[in-house]
Amino acid sequence: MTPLDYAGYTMSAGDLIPLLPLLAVTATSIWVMMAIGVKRNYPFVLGSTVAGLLLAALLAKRLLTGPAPEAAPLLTMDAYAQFFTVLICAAAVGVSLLSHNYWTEFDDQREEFFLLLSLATLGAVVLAGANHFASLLLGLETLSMSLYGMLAYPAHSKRKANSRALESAVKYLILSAVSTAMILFGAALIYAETGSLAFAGLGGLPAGPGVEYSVVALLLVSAGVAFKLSLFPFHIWTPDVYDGAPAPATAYLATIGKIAVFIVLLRVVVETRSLGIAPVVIVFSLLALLSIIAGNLLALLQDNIKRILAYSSIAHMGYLLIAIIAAFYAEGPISIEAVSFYLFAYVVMTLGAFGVVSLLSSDALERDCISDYQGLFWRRPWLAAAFTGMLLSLAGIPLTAGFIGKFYLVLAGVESGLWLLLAALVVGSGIGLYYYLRIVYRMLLPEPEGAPQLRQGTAGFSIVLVLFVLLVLFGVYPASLMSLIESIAL
Amino acid sequence: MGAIPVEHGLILAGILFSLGLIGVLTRRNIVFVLMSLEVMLNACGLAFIVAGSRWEQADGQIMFVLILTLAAAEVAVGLGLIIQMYRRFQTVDINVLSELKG
Amino acid sequence: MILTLLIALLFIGGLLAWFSERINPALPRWIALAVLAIELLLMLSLLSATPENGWLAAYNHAWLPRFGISLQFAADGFSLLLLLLTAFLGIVAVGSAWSEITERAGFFYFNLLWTLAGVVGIFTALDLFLFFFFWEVMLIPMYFIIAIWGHENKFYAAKKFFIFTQVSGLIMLVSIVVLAWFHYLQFGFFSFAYQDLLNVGMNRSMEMWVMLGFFIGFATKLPSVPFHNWLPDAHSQAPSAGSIILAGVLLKTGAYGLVRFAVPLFPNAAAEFAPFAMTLAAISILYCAKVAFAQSDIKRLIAYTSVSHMGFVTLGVYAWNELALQGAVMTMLAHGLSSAALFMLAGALQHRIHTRNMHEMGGFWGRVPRMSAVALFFSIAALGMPGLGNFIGEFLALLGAFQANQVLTIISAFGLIFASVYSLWVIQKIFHGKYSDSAFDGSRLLDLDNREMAFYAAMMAGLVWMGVYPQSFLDLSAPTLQALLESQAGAAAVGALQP
Amino acid sequence: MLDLIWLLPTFPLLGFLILALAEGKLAKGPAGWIGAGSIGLSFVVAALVAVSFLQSGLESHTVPIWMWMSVAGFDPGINLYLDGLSLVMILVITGVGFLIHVYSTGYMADDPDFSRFFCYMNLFVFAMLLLVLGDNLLLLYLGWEGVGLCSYLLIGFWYDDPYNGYAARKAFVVTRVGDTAMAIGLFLLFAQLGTLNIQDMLHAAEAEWAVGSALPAITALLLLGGAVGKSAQLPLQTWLPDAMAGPTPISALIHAATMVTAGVYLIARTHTLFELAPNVQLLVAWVGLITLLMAGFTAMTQNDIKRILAYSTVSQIGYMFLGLGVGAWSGAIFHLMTHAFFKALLFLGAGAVILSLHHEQDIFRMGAKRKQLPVGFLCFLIGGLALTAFPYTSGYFSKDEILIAALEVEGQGLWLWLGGVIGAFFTGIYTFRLFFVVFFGESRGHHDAKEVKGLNIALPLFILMALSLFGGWIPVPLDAVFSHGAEHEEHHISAFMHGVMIALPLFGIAISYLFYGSGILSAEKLMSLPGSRALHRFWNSGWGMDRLYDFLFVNPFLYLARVNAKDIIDAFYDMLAALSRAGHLLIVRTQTGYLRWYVLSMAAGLVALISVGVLL
Amino acid sequence: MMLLFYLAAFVAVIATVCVIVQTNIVHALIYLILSLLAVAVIFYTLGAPLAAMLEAIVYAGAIMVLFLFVIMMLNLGQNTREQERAWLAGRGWILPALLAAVLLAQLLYVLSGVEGMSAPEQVGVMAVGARLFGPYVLAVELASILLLAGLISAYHLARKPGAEDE
Repeated sequence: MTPLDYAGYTMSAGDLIPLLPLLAVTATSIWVMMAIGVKRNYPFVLGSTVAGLLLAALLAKRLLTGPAPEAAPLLTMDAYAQFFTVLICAAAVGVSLLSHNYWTEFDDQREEFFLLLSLATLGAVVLAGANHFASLLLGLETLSMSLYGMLAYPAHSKRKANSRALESAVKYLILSAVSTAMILFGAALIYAETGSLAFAGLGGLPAGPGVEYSVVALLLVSAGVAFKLSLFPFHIWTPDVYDGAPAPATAYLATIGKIAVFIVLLRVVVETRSLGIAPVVIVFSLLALLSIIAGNLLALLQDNIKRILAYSSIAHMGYLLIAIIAAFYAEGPISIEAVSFYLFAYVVMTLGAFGVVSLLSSDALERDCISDYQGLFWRRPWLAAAFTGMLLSLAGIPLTAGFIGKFYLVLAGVESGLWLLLAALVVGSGIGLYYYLRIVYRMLLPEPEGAPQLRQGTAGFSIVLVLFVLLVLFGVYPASLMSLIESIAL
Repeated sequence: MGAIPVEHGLILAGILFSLGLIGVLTRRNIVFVLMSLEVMLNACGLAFIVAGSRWEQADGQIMFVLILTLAAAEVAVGLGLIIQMYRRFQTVDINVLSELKG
Repeated sequence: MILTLLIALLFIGGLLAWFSERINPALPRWIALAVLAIELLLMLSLLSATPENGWLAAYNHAWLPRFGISLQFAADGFSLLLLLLTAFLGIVAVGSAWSEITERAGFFYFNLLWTLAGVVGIFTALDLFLFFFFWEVMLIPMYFIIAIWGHENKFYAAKKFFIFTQVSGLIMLVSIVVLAWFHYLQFGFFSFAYQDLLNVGMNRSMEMWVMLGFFIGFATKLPSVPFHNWLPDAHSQAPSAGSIILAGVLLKTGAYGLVRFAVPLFPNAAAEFAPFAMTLAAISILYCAKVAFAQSDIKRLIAYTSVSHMGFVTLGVYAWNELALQGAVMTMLAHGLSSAALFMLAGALQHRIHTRNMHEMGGFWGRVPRMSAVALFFSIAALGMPGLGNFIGEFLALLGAFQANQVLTIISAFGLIFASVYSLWVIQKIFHGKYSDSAFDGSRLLDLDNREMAFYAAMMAGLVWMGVYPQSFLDLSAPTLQALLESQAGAAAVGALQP
Repeated sequence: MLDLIWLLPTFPLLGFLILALAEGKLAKGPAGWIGAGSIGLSFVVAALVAVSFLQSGLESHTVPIWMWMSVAGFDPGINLYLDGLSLVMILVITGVGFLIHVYSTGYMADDPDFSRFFCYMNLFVFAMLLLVLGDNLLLLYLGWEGVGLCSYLLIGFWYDDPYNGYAARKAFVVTRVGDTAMAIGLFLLFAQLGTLNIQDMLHAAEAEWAVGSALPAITALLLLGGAVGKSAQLPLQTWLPDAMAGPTPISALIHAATMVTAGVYLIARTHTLFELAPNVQLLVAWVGLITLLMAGFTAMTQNDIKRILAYSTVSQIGYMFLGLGVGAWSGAIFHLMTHAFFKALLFLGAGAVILSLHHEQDIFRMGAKRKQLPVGFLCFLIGGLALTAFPYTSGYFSKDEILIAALEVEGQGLWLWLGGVIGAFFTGIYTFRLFFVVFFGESRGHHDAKEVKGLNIALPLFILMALSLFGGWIPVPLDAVFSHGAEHEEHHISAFMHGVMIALPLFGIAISYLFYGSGILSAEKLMSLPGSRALHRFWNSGWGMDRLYDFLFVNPFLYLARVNAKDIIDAFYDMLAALSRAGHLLIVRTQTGYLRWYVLSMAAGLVALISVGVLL
Repeated sequence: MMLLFYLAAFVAVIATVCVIVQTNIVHALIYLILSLLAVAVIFYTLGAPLAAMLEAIVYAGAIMVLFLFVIMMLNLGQNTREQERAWLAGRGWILPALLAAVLLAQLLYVLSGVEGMSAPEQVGVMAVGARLFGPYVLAVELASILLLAGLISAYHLARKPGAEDE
């Protein structure tokens, strides 16, 4: 085998078609950067970002139903990837519009936030199509690199909250780098064994008894991924980072930052289904179990909404992992559909929840204490209703997409007979109700005397309402989404 | 040229990785922490080179190049954050960043 | 079609009630009343319907074809009885809230109607997914009712209510999914339809586990010892309209589930489990009657008696013969009325004197004779006085249960004694003895007005009707129960043939 | 004419409904008229029915009113069944009931809750009539519980006093214990025989069950449980003396004449069952015997005029049970009837006395009242004689019949007879103790006592006096009912035995006279004998039964209720919540905020992961 | 070549140990550069000359200079030695070191089981370049984006507070 084997590799224009959404996001980034370079115009930058990302989403939507593209060396932009590209781009649009309100009073440059946001989105889209450790690395790090900037974005102004943003970014940077190193080391070990860096090459790992090497290699990668997904015991950064970061950045990290990794994970799992290295599956089950319990317990008596949501996201990642584990066992597509649907629902409800927080917050004043929401039901009924909807969806109550998602998870778990994990799901949901209801209850209380005026933001508010509508729509009539998801299953 | 057993290269990478981890774990000075991270990333690069050399492929080196890119970007952002932190707290003690907890 | 109309009307009516508050604060209650009256009329119109395949009305439309889930509604006589109870008690609840709920009335009636929509859905859904959907849907508005308009400890109560029912509901969801999954394995396609799932065969231990999942879901709602602890708190803290709906209607959904699903879907496991369920029933009856006696909070007391009475339902259901089932159904109906009335009375008392502590009451007979007489009536109804509905229910349940398990029936029958102990204790504590208003503002202790009396009179009439001519109710539920028994017998026979 | 039986319960029901719906707003005049009138009308109907029944040849007659329910072969109807037994009962109920109602219009005239009183009374008569007319055990049970309810309501009629409420609840709960046994009996009967229709059930039982087999014994025992509860027999007799807390007409109507004899009626009604279970039947006799003796002892030690009468009622019902137990079905029912006359008379007389003495009930605060209260004196004289079975008074005939029948029982007959005779001796003592203490000797208070005026009080008393004296001559048409039971030929007992039976009560009266009438013997001296005080206390407390029950049942229940008021199961869920909270507090400490700790946790996680992975 | 490998490996390990225990940050940086250069030598011995060069130029050169700039900028010179020493004095390092040792032991245990030899052949610049701009061409583009993201972040974060660039 000579090193020049692939020298004849060519890329035709046709090969670029599946990459169009990616290119659109890139173009958006470049366009925004240039726009900033020419003249700082906040509305224009915002508008450009939204328009560009929307375009990317529409392109991906268009490609979703098209013919399946051939697998490219680094990216597989199949229907699965396109579906999540739509989701990621749409969510990024949502975050952009939600953050509009947040930055209106910011006393420093606001435009770069959107540049970073579109770059991060680019990383996420790469992850959606990643089929290779190189693209995984690049996507992951593009996403993280932009997120560092977003998390620490308000670190400049002299306000108090900013040291928190800084702390959040530093913590995320260091820990994320450690986890990246773990992934890379594991990947290197896998490469040393199989000679391939593509996920498909994982099949070359020796399986069967006495496979410590494979197990360790895979577990190193898993640990890194578990960090990105904030699974127990790699969850510990989550609340601090969520808490300190500006709400829009948190929203971004909590939604796109999470699901992008999950998308890859699912792809890897599907590629390696036949691998069947039992210890890895067991470790995953353990991670899921502990995440569900720990996440819910940690959130139990929290008074900070961002932290509550952070902890609850730990638990939700545990729930999602159930479907991933189910995918290891089961032949059918249900577990993949379950993950897809739940990810969709997760984006909607998490974005909605953080959206409400962002909407009420600014860089000067983060409204993240539970007491800030007292009486919200009577002051801003629609916003409160939407927030309640999001929380109930997170709790998995019907009429919301979260319920259908949970139903899918249960179905996947039952299909594979994961009784213990299902029990954890039940117990975890029980504990979870407590803190979700606490927030809801606070909103129902009479409003406090002399409460400060709440901020208004039409764009963000409309996004929250759109999310609420989606939440209920796909909670009541999810058939269309279900069939779409069925068609994209790997 | 004598061939070197793969395990030796990997073991070296493992040792460097662990040393880097110890550095991240024990140092309070954030600059040291960042340096230790570089050690860890470098160890990963080494592992890729070792693996690439086993298969006589360029992919290992390509991964190394990518890691290099990553490390550079990481350091740039990390140092940027350190500068901000130093401005705000006048120290590089990582423990001052413990306002967020609970 | 009429069934979807019933549900849609409640949902839309709820929204209307909410929004109408801006026009006029008095409008929501009128809207709620009108909607419920229309509901009642629509349901009554079903009485004259001719059954097709045993269903008085049915509706089926695809919902989630991926999993064979459809919007399948159907009502037979058994459902209809409970639907009528729902609408009737809905009206009673509106009446109870009429002057009690003044703040945020629009949202209150919204929640009330949505809760009832969920209940109507439960009583008519024939697709298990749909059933579960409604099962959970009714929780949220009920949570709001308790959490917003409840009393001093409302958050605790609302939370407890929600968590208990939700967790047990999730367990049930798992069971439903397992059942559907087994259907998929055996027949190659997904279905959540009741008729399809009836044909699913499972091995013994799996059937038992899945059945237990259902049982826990229903036993929590029913509630049965040891899953009953949410009830006293929820009841004591809820506004009286909430308590009425809770005790009168929501508890019945658990019983309905037992009859419709928990036993027929798992004939063998249910038969095997019956002694345990009946033991739990007997414990519920006696234990909660005893705990009830020790309460000083009147609403807590009534709540515990509810658990005790619902024990007869469990007993009847698991005895699984026509007598016992009819007894269970009659108990559901009669208890629906009597407990609703008692909660309404307790609410009326609390509304007047702002206390639920019986130790602060006494000698009210002289002050409020009407209320006293009404309370006496419903207390003796609750203790199972022949001639009133509760007696028919409990007697039939025991009579039937006796044929299934004599020992447990005899033990349960002692509940009749305990019932008399606490019922008379309440009357004694509140209405007898010397009057003293040291603990409250005595001037507010007014007798029932004519509007209130109208509601009580209606409930009294209902109980007397059930007591002296229960046949009109029995006839309605008989075809359903007989069909269930027959299918059960058939399934058990098939099951017996399998190794 | 017979088809008009449905009118019998209808009138009281209408009366009840009118009075209830009027909510006490009716003036006393109309309320009294409605209350008493409805029973009067019922009595008229009953009389007409009786005439036509007797003319129609004593054939039993069923009047279906409507089907109650029909479930899986269980189809009790609201059907009224008339035969000799129920005829006697309805006559007693409406007749005595009417008299007592009339009396009550006078007795209760000053009560503010006059209308409520009649409301309950009418409901009671309605329920009692259903009890005796029901053709199936479920309808009987309906009446059974209904009368219990009314008893409860009327005992606690004066609700201001918590003691009354206590007594009422006690009465209800204790009888409910028996009722529950009876209900279980009904379950068993239905399960075994497939019907609760009394006649069908009895025929089926006769056909299917062998004499002396277990099933009839168990069912009979369970029914007996119901009967002893309602009829205040051992071991459930404790409620009746306390039941005297109610207004006196209630004591007369419910707790003497009608309701408490329902147990006797039940056993008589289902006598076939008892005949199938001879051991149980014998047990009935012994229960009656022991009860009558125990109550006799207690009655001798009571000072409250109504409590003496109450114990005497318990004792007399004991005779009826004895009669039932020895197969003297007609005798028992006959005694039931005569007892209704003279006991109602005694109670109403006592009521008149009490009313005259401003609600004084302690006999030792009366004395020498025969001049001031001549009517009361007459009442007690006649009633007392009938009660002690003075020859040719009503009580004489009925008690005679029972005792003679007892003597004929093989084996234990003599003992039963002897016990009954001794009981009669006690009856003489306590009845005339009351009589002498109240009406003779020195006046010990209430010197200004004045007879209560009013025809509505006096007339019922005189009628009852007549009935008490001559009631023994009334023929009861019971042969048809019990014809297939044990046939009783003409009784042949020795003159000596007969003499004893007549003499002992008289002897009792004489002793009573020696102690209380003449003062020749002194009760105080008797009390000074060693141990007699303790004995007195023991008897006075009704043989300590209340204490025993408190100790065995009531206190443990109260204790359990008190310690578990918070519901121990709740503690389990609280513990879960506390566990979650503790878990949170424990685990939240890991969120230290220190970055190095976070890295450490990651490293530890990695090590743990690899350890688990490698070890597995 | 083998000897060179083991020698370089030894140097790399020793130098790295020095990095993590140094109290003088500038010395530590020098040791780090030494370690990186040793690794570069190892790369060369493993037949990766391009990687070796990049390691020396970019890593040991450019990136470390960046560190140096920051150290100078923050004036973290000799005067922080005492502080560093104090920070290292506590027992805080025992547990982490133990943990890392366990991890190392695990890695050693697992890695020692690998069989195979690194190829003596060189994979030269040509081969790497061809591959990089062949199938990995997207990776190159993405790497540029990654650098852009790092650039923007760093640019935004490193500015003086409130500094206006216009």
